[in-house]
Amino acid sequence: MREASYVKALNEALIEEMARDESVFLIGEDLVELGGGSGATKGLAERFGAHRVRQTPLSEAAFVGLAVGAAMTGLRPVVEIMYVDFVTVCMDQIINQAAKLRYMSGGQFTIPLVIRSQGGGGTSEAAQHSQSPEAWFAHTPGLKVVMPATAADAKGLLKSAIRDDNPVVFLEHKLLYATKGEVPKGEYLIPLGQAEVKRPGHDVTLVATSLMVHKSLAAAETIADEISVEVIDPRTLVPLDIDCINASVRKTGRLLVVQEACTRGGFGSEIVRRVTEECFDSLRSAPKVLGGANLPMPFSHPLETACIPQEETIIEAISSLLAPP
Amino acid sequence: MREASYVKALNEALIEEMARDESVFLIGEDLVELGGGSGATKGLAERFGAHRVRQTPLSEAAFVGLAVGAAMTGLRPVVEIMYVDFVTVCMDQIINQAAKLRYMSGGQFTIPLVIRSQGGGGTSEAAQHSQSPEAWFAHTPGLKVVMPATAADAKGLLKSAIRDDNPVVFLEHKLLYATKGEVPKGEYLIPLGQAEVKRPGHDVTLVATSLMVHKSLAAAETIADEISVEVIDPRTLVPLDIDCINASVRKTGRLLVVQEACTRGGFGSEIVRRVTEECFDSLRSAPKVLGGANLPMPFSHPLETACIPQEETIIEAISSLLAPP
Amino acid sequence: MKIAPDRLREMLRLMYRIRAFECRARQLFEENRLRGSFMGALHSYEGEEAVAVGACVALRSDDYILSTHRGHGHCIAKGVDVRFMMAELLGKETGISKGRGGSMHMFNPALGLLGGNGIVGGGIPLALGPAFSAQYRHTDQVTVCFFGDGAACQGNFHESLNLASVWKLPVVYICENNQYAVTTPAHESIAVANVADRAAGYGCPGEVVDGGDVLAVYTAVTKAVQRARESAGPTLLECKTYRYQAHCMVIPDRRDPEELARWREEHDPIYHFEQYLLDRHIMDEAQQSELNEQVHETVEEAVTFAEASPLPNPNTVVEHLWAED
Amino acid sequence: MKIAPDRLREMLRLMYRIRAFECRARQLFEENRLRGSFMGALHSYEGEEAVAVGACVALRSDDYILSTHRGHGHCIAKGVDVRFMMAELLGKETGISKGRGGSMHMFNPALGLLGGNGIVGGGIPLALGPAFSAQYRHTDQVTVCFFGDGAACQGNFHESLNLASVWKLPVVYICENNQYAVTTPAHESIAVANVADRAAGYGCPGEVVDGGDVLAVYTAVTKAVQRARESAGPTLLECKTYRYQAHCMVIPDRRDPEELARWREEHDPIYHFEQYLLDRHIMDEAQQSELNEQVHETVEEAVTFAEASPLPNPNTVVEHLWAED
Ligand SMILES: Cc1ncc(C[n+]2csc(CCOP(=O)(O)OP(=O)(O)O)c2C)c(N)n1
Ligand SMILES: Cc1ncc(C[n+]2csc(CCOP(=O)(O)OP(=O)(O)O)c2C)c(N)n1
Ligand SMILES: [Mg+2]
Ligand SMILES: [Mg+2]
Repeated sequence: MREASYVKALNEALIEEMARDESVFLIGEDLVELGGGSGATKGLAERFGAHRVRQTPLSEAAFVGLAVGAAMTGLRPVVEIMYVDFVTVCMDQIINQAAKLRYMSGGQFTIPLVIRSQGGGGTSEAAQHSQSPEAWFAHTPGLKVVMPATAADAKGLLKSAIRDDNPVVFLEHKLLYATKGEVPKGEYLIPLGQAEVKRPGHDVTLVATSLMVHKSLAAAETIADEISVEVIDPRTLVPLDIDCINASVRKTGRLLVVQEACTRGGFGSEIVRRVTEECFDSLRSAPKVLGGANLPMPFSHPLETACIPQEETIIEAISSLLAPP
Repeated sequence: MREASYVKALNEALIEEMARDESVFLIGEDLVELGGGSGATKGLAERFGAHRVRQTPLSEAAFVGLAVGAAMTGLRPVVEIMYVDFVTVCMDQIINQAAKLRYMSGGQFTIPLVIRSQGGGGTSEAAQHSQSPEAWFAHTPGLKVVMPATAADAKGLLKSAIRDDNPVVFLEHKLLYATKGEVPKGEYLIPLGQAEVKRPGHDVTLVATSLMVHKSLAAAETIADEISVEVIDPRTLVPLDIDCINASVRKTGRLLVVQEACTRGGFGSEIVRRVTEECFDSLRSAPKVLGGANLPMPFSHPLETACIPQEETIIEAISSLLAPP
Repeated sequence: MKIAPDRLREMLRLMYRIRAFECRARQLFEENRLRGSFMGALHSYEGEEAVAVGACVALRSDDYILSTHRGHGHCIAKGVDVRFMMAELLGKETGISKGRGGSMHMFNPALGLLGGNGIVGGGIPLALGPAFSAQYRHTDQVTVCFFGDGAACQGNFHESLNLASVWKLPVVYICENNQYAVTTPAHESIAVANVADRAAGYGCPGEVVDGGDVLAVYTAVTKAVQRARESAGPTLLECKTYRYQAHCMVIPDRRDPEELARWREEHDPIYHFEQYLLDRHIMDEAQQSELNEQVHETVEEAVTFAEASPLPNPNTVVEHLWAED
Repeated sequence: MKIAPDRLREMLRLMYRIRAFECRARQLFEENRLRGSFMGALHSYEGEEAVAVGACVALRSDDYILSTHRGHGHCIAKGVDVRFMMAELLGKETGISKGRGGSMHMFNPALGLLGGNGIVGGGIPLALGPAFSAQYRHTDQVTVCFFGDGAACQGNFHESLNLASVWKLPVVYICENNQYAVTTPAHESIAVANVADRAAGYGCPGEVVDGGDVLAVYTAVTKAVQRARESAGPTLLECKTYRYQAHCMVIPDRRDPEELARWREEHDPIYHFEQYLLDRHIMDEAQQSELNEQVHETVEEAVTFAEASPLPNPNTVVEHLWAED
């Protein structure tokens, strides 16, 4: 074990999987010199050759389509969409093709495809560069959805995603790339569908994803003397490790979901639905979602800050769960 | 009042609004001779001239983009996307442009735009012609989302949508076009954001959308002797008339949401989240969503039937809410 | 181009088979409709047989094709057993896609059939995938992508032709210009006389071909395939053709009856080719009758097989979604 | 083409203003970055001034433009007050988009500025809207749509050029080919030598223009605008140009320094035009200095204004989403 950044962990996962399996190739914009939007693919063209690191024209529909078709014929493409906001120009290839081809063919094809992208706000890049649309993908049968919050998870989950025989949407967060953590060297796999209790606790179950895991952990730490918060990161939304969440809620009786995506219709609502249905009798107060504002992300920093859950608003939300009605 | 079909009601709404306001025009594929995918625009080119009923090349991104830009400069476009499944090829124009332009411009532009389309399954058209993706739009701040279930609602809501100064996604259901109901002649407006209690009851609150309203009403009727079901159609998902739903749940203590969209991450989860948070103490059993299977829609009729809530499965779901645990 | 007599007769057999299959499928659709049982949408390939046959006979069985919503002809020409196609149309478990896909979604990996598509133009970017895959794996397989005049107006046409050209991918794009997209004439949709003229904008060869002349198609495709196998990049062929039936089974045909009659009388691809073979004594009338009978037998057998086959068990509906299943 | 001296000097002033604005914005970005305060992404237009100025000076103030992510030059050339632009960059309430938009999202309805775009190519289909709107309302307003060489690889380029041509919309498409999309050279992205050559595929005029020569741009755009005003349809102009800075402020520039030096020395649009005006005695050196000073004053005033302006109040964050607000 040694410290590594989230982006380095991604890079390592790519290197290991490309070395392990010749059918893995990378495709996307500016992958070579720039290393893609985050730097995750840096050095890979030198290492594995330009034929395995395919820098494309600015044509997402074409190269995502290419990846889907390549997966149908036995390759294992790892696509990068520079920002997940741009997925709107290649939705068809993901929603109507990648997600459905196996089922529509009666199981005759497998689509071992990973679509990596970065989401999230906090960098004043405004409404078209700050979205968190994981709920769209989670609502599309046939796609797996992964959202790593730590460097180690980034590595372990990306390796598993690449080995998975199904299309996986792998959503990174732009403010996580530089964050560091312990990352196991070499072979390290985290199965898709396995949540992690990032902090144990007994008063409140807090389920958080991506960057919100860190803000939630900070909030939990700050109020640790008053309230004991169990922080769970599902890590993958599809498949969802609902058992882990349910077990915690049965213990605490309280649920808060913290997500950066706007609250209305976000994946938090789905977690609330599942937990409410499956743990109704254990609930001591109403489950709650603290999510982003129901607004396009504004540019100006104070406005943007107001749209994203922050440590203080998370603490408030936790407290409100325990407040007498 | 007289009987008219849902598609006729839509046609009437278009005629009235086009006659009322010269800035209203229609744009989409095969609008003239065919009357669009459903026949809703039939006869309008003859009536208002080809310049107001614009039949396009098969280029959704271009003509939806055109409509957004036209709305920015004062026109009131009503776009038809033949099936809502095809929205994947013009998502950018809806999600990143129409929904966000007003906010990003600091309120300098209004986007009075209606995007009509048809969703839903039940016609053996398989996975790319049967989707119900309303949750995507409801999760996109800046869009209103309307789903009429009856002919009268279709007319009253479409007229309001056309007069609304915001982008409205207006989702019809392919199995509703031929259904008939009483439709007021002439001026008839239903405000966006107003639910309707389609059947009063006191044991269970059942919230249903689109075609599911009818299946739910049938189910409610069938079990009327044993269980009194209040059926509510929100009619618009954004804005959502949560007050109407909450009032009912406070009375019945039980909530079932029935939607055709696949259950995972559907709008039903959002309704459950709201109701659970706002009516927790009134709930006598766990709220439940009965939705479509988490599958691409299969082609074969028995498989398709198994994927969509039916009267029997709705009755089961209602009963399960009242069953002793 | 010298073609062996066997092969020529085989081409005629395939054309007969397509026509017979389509006629019979229409009949079944009508019968089922009267019985109230859905078969979804059915897009007849009658009149366009020379395109699929001319193209597919120029391919090896390990070459790939991407088909369309009007895809039965492509499947038959690529060698698919019509029993499984007919069973699919009837939604049977023995269908080519196990009843999950239906008319628009037929697949056969062993024959390189990578599927039809319900999204117009959906196959255009997918086709880059097998082409890339062949290049990546250093095989000399070629991919043929069929699409319509309507599809030529989709943005992914542009992205894909360009990318294929820049990367010299072994793909042949075949536009089946049957003059209409549903009710919209190509000349109201396409700003230039020939889709093929656009090849110049992608630095690849483009050619207009008489889509009613199977030998012309065969010759043009053979040349394009040769070019692709030699790593010289893509070709865009535009086959001018005409469909004999309405856009699909549920849409009324309002095209000029004289126009249709003219195509049928002057350009029928089957009649034209029959005469050619008879005139040159490659086939005599006895052989012709035999061919005809065999084909009808094959198709009748398919109907018998399909009708005798079981419908899928609804309990198996979730099968074939995930690769782990 | 005969152009009045005043107008020529005005063109130089605008070019100076763009360059001065961009330099100052970069400085501010650097200062802010060191202070840890985000300004989002900043894409400099330095080196490309002749394109925006040559194009916008050929327009009336009621003509429309669609800008890009690299849009400051377009805004200034269309007549926007740089104070509001600078305030926007600093995220201030007085900003042109009230701090909601930022660098990529500047709008001004009165000047026909319909916005930049964070989605590459996002403006291409939008531009059809104002063009259609002018045609519909029987005004003779023209729309100019700027986009890059990267954007030319997006599918909506194809859809939009085709639709504009079929409907003879009054729109001028101007490709600012600055040779790169982030780090990807245009010749690795675009299968032909000139984007303008693709006009032939849409039956409209296409022309390569020296984007470093403001008069060449002005002349070409004037002609295209004339054509559009006369209802003769669209034109595609490709202005060959070069950006002096890295793609944006956070991305390292690894282009060949000699290549950059060559463009700067041999093709600088401002130097080139200064010499032209001096040589022809349209401007003397005193006038030149005065112009220069005025421009710097204007830009400094803008900085003062922006810095003195208040940040938006987070409590107002929801304002400007809905038209009813
Ligand atoms: C993206 C998309 N838009 C619209 C449709 C509806 N639709 C189905 S077939 C068709 C016409 C296709 O025309 P063309 O490509 O010429 O093929 P043809 O039917 O003539 O063989 C349309 C508009 C669709 N399936 N997909
Ligand atoms: C659809 C989309 N894909 C990718 C990006 C990321 N991106 C922003 S600018 C850019 C390059 C644009 O190149 P070009 O169109 O030539 O404009 P330039 O930056 O050279 O002015 C890219 C890839 C984006 N914003 N939108
Ligand atoms: Mg056609
Ligand atoms: Mg560029």
